[in-house]
Amino acid sequence: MGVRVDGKEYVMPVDLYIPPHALEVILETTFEGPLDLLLYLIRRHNLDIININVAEITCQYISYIELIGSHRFELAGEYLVMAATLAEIKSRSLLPRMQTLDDEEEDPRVRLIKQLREYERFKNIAETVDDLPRMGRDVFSVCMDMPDIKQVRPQPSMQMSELVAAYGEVLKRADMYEHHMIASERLSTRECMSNLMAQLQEYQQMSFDQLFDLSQGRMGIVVTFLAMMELVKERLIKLVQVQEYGPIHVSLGSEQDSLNQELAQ
Amino acid sequence: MIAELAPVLEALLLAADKPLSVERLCQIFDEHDGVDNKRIRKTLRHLQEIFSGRGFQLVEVASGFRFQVHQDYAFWVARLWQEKPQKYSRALLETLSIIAYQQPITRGEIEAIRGVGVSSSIIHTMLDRCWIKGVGHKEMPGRPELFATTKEFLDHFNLKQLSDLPPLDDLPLRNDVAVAPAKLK
Amino acid sequence: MIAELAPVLEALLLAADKPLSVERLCQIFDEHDGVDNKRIRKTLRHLQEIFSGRGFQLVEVASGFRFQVHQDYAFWVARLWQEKPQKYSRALLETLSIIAYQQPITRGEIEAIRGVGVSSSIIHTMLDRCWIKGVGHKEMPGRPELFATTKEFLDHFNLKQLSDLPPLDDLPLRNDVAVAPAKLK
Repeated sequence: MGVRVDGKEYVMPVDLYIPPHALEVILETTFEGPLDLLLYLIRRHNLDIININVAEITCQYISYIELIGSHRFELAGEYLVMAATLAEIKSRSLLPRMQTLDDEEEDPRVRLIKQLREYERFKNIAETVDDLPRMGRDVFSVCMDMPDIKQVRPQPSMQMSELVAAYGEVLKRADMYEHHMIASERLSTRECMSNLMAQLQEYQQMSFDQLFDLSQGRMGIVVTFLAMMELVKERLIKLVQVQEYGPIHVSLGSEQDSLNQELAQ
Repeated sequence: MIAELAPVLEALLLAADKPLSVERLCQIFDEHDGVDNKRIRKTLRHLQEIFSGRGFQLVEVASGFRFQVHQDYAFWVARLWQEKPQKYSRALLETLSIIAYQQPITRGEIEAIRGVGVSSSIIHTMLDRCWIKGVGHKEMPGRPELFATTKEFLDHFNLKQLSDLPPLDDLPLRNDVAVAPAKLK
Repeated sequence: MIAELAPVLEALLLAADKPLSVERLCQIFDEHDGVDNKRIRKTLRHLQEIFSGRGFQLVEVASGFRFQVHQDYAFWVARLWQEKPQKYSRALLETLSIIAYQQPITRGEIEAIRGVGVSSSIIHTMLDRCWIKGVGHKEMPGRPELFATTKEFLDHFNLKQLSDLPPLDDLPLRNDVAVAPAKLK
């Protein structure tokens, strides 16, 4: 019976004594804390918690604690709690027991056994879990490569064809819209162009704003604007702005002037 | 309408780097492909039969289906790599087991069972691997975080659901006083 | 002596993250396994036949053999990583198309063409995605902002320049200045 540490066999004596030079390694690497150590001792030695030599074990636990205390304060604390619990159990066993109903609840021996039992269940199940087939050890996932030729990138969520189709729709609708406008409001770019020309011939020069008839609504304004642009493009009218952000004046363009001159001749 | 679903599902499952659920597989298809959950399930069962007895198999784990190398051949696969598969420390295995069987549970409760502190690095390792996650806080002083295991944990251990974990036995600790074992949910 | 080499090779090739050469495969085995290059080659050829016509195939590439998803099913696999195709509203598509073909253009002008208002959220969505940007102000009352498409917009559609936009020849164009597409540089 013993514990293997770094290839060396350490014997665990019945009296719980562990050679001090081995203790540090054993406590830190072999046992998962004081419960684990106690469980080990109970299993191996058929130890009875009641009959242990408390004075001796407490002395030993304290010397262990001194030894590990300098490195692992928390671990030392946990062993200290165990030593205290064991001492409490022993002291109780020496005193005559008071038989009361809630005695069992308070009994540190019952509590410790319960705790040991609970811990042992999980200590065992942890070993079982360790044996479960596990990814990377017993089970290997399969992940295949894609063929080199066709590294398909995630496609854009909008296709060019969609965009073109949308634009086609716009144009088609705009077409229908205009027919509709002609029917209902008698507005068309050409007609509007004529009206603008007529107004300018009468007044020679008008301000940009004056040429818009707000009562025609947004489409009417747009058509007026488009008509104006078309007239500018055809150099039938001129837009003049004297200063930045200043009023824009609209007058008949050079083409129209020469046309008029021709007519006059 | 897809006439042959099997090779499509094969391709999807083999290329994916994680298990795919039936629902996820179904999302791949458009309505007119004529693929529904039922047809996918049927085809997957068919695939499981086709590939049984080969070097790899189609298995169902918690988060879906995945192809994996058959355990019988893990011995050879392990030779492919120089490094030995990672061993988990007893502290990690115990902590993970306690969380798996007693979830949701706080760190303090784990420490009470183990009789020793649980190092932060162990908790972090398990969080990093997505084996556990915080699922809320216990209404008690300090509102400690409650931990539970994840689907990834089940996937990692080749399990479909928590109840597939080996049963937690009640081991008698010598002829001790009768103590009622803690109830497992 | 290994009686059945095929599943072992399958397992090895499937688990490996890179192609394995016949020599590399041979190294896995001990002498007494009775596996040599010749036997491996023969088994690999056998595997290639077995898996032909499936969703995956065993191919030989420069550095060895590997399993890969069959090209015919790459289309489906690509969908695995594809986000659920987002549907853009018709209003957004129309607005964006008008900006693309008629830029630079003001919001008012877009509204004039569409015959309905353009919601601010549409403009914001497109600005957020960096598909359009303000490029100046039109010198007219209110100095409205002029919008144009961006490089990101071109990238999104894999275009090099605006003139790569599909021509509108086959679209029902009115011979009206109002909607004639602006000349693109």
